[in-house]
Amino acid sequence: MVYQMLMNGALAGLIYVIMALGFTMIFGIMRIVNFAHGEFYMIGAFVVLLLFGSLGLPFFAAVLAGGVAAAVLGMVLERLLFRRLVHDEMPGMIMSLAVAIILKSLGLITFGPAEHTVPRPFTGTWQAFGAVAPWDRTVVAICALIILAIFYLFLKHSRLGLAMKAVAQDPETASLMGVKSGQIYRAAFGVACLLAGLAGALMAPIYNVGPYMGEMPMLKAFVVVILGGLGSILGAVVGGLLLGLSEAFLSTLLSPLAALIASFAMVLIVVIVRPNGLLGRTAR
Amino acid sequence: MRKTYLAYLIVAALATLPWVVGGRYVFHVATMITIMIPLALSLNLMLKVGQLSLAQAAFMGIGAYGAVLLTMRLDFPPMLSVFAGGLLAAATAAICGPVFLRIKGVYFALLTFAFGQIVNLVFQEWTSLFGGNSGIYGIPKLSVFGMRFSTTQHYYLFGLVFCAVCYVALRLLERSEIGRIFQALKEDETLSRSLGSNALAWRVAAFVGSALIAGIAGGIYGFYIGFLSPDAFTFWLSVDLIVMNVVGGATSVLGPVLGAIFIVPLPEFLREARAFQLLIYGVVLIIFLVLIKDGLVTLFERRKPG
Amino acid sequence: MKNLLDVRGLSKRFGGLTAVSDISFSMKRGEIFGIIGPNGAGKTTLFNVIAGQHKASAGGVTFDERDISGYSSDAIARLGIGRTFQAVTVFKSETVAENLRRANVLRRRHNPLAVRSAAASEDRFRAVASFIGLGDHLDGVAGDLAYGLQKLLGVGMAMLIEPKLLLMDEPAAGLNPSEKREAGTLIRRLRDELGISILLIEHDMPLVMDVCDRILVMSQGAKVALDTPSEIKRDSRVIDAYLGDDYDFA
Amino acid sequence: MNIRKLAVQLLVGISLTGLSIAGTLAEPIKIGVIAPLTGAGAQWGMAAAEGVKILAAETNANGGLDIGGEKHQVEVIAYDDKYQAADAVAAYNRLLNIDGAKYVFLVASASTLALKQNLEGDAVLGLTASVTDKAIDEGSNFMYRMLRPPVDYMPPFLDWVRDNVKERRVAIVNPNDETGWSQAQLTERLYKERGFEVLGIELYERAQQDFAPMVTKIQGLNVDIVELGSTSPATAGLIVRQARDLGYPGLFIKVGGTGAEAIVAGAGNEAAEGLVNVIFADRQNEGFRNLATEYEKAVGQQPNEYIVNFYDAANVLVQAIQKAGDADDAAKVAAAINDVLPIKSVQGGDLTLRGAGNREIMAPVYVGIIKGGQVAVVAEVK
Repeated sequence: MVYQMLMNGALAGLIYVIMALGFTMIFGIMRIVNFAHGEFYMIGAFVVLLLFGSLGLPFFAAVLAGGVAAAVLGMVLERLLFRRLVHDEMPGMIMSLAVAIILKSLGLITFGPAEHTVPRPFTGTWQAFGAVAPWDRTVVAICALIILAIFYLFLKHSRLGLAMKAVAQDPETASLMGVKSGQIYRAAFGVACLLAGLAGALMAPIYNVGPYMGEMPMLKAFVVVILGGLGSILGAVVGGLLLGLSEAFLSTLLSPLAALIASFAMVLIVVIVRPNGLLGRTAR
Repeated sequence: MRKTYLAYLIVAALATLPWVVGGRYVFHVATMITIMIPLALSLNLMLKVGQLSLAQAAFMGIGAYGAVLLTMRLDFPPMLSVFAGGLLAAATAAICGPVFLRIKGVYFALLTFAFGQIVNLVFQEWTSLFGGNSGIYGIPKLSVFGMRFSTTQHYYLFGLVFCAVCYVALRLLERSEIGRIFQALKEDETLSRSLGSNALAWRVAAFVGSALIAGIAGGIYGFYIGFLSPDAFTFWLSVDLIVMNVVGGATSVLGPVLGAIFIVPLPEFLREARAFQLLIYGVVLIIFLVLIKDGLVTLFERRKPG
Repeated sequence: MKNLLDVRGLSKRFGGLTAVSDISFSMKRGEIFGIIGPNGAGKTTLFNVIAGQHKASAGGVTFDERDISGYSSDAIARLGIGRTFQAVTVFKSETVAENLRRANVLRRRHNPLAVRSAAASEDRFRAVASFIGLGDHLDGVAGDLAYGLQKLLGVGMAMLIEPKLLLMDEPAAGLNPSEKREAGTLIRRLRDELGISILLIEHDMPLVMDVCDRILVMSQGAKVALDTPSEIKRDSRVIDAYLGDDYDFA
Repeated sequence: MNIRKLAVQLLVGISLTGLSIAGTLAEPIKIGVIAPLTGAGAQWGMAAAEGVKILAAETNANGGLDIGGEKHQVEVIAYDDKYQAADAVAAYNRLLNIDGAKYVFLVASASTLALKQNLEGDAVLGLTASVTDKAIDEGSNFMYRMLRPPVDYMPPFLDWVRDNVKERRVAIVNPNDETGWSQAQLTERLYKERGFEVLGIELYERAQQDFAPMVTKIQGLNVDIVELGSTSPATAGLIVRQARDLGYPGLFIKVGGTGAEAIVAGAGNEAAEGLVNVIFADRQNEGFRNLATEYEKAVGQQPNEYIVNFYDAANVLVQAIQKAGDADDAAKVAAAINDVLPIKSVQGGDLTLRGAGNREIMAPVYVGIIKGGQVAVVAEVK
């Protein structure tokens, strides 16, 4: 049972990580708490519903398209709406709420209130140490790991990635060093929405697809990011896995309610004791 | 200055409108406005000390459940319960405040968000006390000096009085020395503290005051609607309060009042739009964020220099 | 009479970095006490620890016969330690009069339950304003004032909490020579006319040597020397500490 | 300046609606529907609203409602309550005050309970789909329930299960809310009374999507029946599928709710195979198919089963109004409900009046089994 719980937790946690990464990045670079992050997840899922579910395109092509669609929309919205509010925390937060409301209602108008199901591209299960893992979730987890690796390489080795890190750490110095912040913002928002879109696209066949599907992952990303520290990439990874595992263990051993309460209690405690997150620097 | 009076005039005219038009429906919408105005003002009070609180819905809920349960379980007179509910919310704020308000900026918003979620979970899960998701029904009507609030009109009048009290109180506060202190703390806390001001104590005071207002408004809501369930006090209510402050203008006390008057009836005008209602709400919000940054109130007030 | 301020073995570490290491000194009442040292010597950190903005990693501070270690910055201010900041800190968008009024009300109603004593009269603002030479600028917006005048306003605001000790962080930085002379005069008048003891961080050597009774020299967080200005000028350790820095010991 | 324009608009808007009150003289009979038309519960709300609307349209097509020799059109006004009590009260006041409706259909429990007292005070007839036992009590004169509540259909349903299924070891799964809670207790008692072994009760959180931990726990109990209770169909689909993925081989039974098709859609044909579900409508039935066609024309999706109950209830209401001969007196109409029943449901079978205070309109309920992705009706619940 322990192995099963570990397996369940890891599979769930990896998706939290992908969601949280984009969320934390937008905050780190633009100081915007993006409440619309879950809606980009929804967009990715809807694209898969259309391309894979209805038109029968290959699954991975649909997933990529979902990510790209979310990214493009993200970049457009960044330029039109968010750019003017960079580093202005409160209006930025409110703008993201407005965008969330609009995207959600567009989803509702286009796809109706009912939840849709996407056919499953992978079926069957595999076993290890007595733990069972369904193949579809495993594929999602593998994709999440690949995305994580690419994202890591992107941050570590690409010019753009390095520039993003510089802006996140110290926007003024970065701009003195010739980093064009506008480009960085667009890229950051684009990458963040790409990640959210990919997550939604990957999860589309696993959960149901509907206009309200973004709320839960958004809430999870929120919790993860606070645990790991707003703006911290490593924190998002650690926080996501921590949340996934703690949920898996607590809801199996106690109850889902206990898991839910524990996650918010962790948030309260972390914000009070270590406002910069478990991995954040303490000095402020 | 004169323009501000114009705003007062309009607000006063709108306040009498329900009697002109008549009918329970109009009174209902008007009553909901008078319940939301104090809530929007309670958020505004926190903004005055530079803290965005997402806990206002939770305080409203504590006030509502507190008041209703005091009357239904312990036979408190309803009117007393409304204020006791407010005190309950204020007490909660006084207990959490000294810990919460050490945290500033966006982290405070996140902290109060988590607090609101937990409070709502308690309402949902502690079914023996709060009735869970099915809620509490059969709540008696409010009454004062033996007179029962039997019609919507009574609640509207009561709400109107409470709005006026809150508005005047906050306006006096803003102009008093305390307003000066809040302004100083918001602008430069380090400097203010170096001059001897106990910033934490003042912020806690603002938090307690805002919880008191939100709690009383919650009590009025509970007795007026006659039914309570946790759905009414979610994060999205706090969001609505933010929207009211943004649309009305958070820099002034009049702003949230105008914001509530604009936002609360909006769904009623958009009833036919149904699915598009949410869309229009979002678009209105963006229009204000982009085009009318300091809110409706700027149409009536000259901006301060600097 | 006992010392006004006793700093005992004070240290402050940030992570692995030691900003202040084992500093001890005492100040007598009515003393003007200077702290000098090259940039990064830990002077401002020392101020922040004394004023309660940072918690000390080790050591303690006694002020006016009371152990104030671990007190919050506002509590320390209320006990009578005022301070001015290195970068000017005033409420820039408000008038000079409003700044002074705020300073007064912040101290007087330091918390929501503080007993309301009678409001200080306008006379007091005017007295303070004219003491610091801003009597003619009461209606001017603070942020529009010349740099030097803004610094004076900062001193005026700190005066309104009626401090026994004033911590001044580089009051002369950024001032022109004549303003510097006036700053020196002001520091002396604060002590002589109002009996306020002064703890002063300053890079301007002529000013420090001129006004201070004693001087603490810091380098890399540690104490290098503590003596009268005339002795300090002769101390080879001090000259070593400043080696490489082009300070004029005239 | 905008504010002035706005104020003018507000004034004009409100006074216009005021005028419209004056204009409602002896015109069509208005029936209100207060339901979640947006948000997660919209599929129920839309089915409710359309069910009533379809009946109204049919009545009007036949020349309208005959009251004392005079023909009246039936007009249906549906308002969104977003599952919120305050919105339900607003919608109710508007229906009463502006639209002049005397009859209200209700979907959500919150709205039903919030409006309960108002209905009695205003003498407005309410027909609710809420199964909470609090909806109707001794003081209720104007509230009717339009479908069979679980306490009524569950015992015979489980009798059928006992007689037709060999598995006996049960785990009960329900959402962690008041409804799920009380349903879990009721189900546990009823199963035990019929000789089943109830090995565990699992409550999950609303909006939960990942059931792997819960399934892991259930697997440990070694059960052969998972009872899905009042779980919503979309969520039930997720549970069924995740349970099958993790290797649960046993049977699924669902004693509550509607929407077996959504379970199949969520779980997949293979995983859902054999699931035993209580159903409120027989989709193969011609009456239902006609409703579904109409609904699809209007909304573009397949309707929830509820559409039958609302259509039937609207039919009962319209018949009762006609019988009472007075559209303005809801008390008379309520009394007339007694007289018009039993009548035929659109899918055949009788609608009868029974239950709490004799104010529950009992509609046919069926046992459905999922076979090859289709819901096959195998028996009617007695």
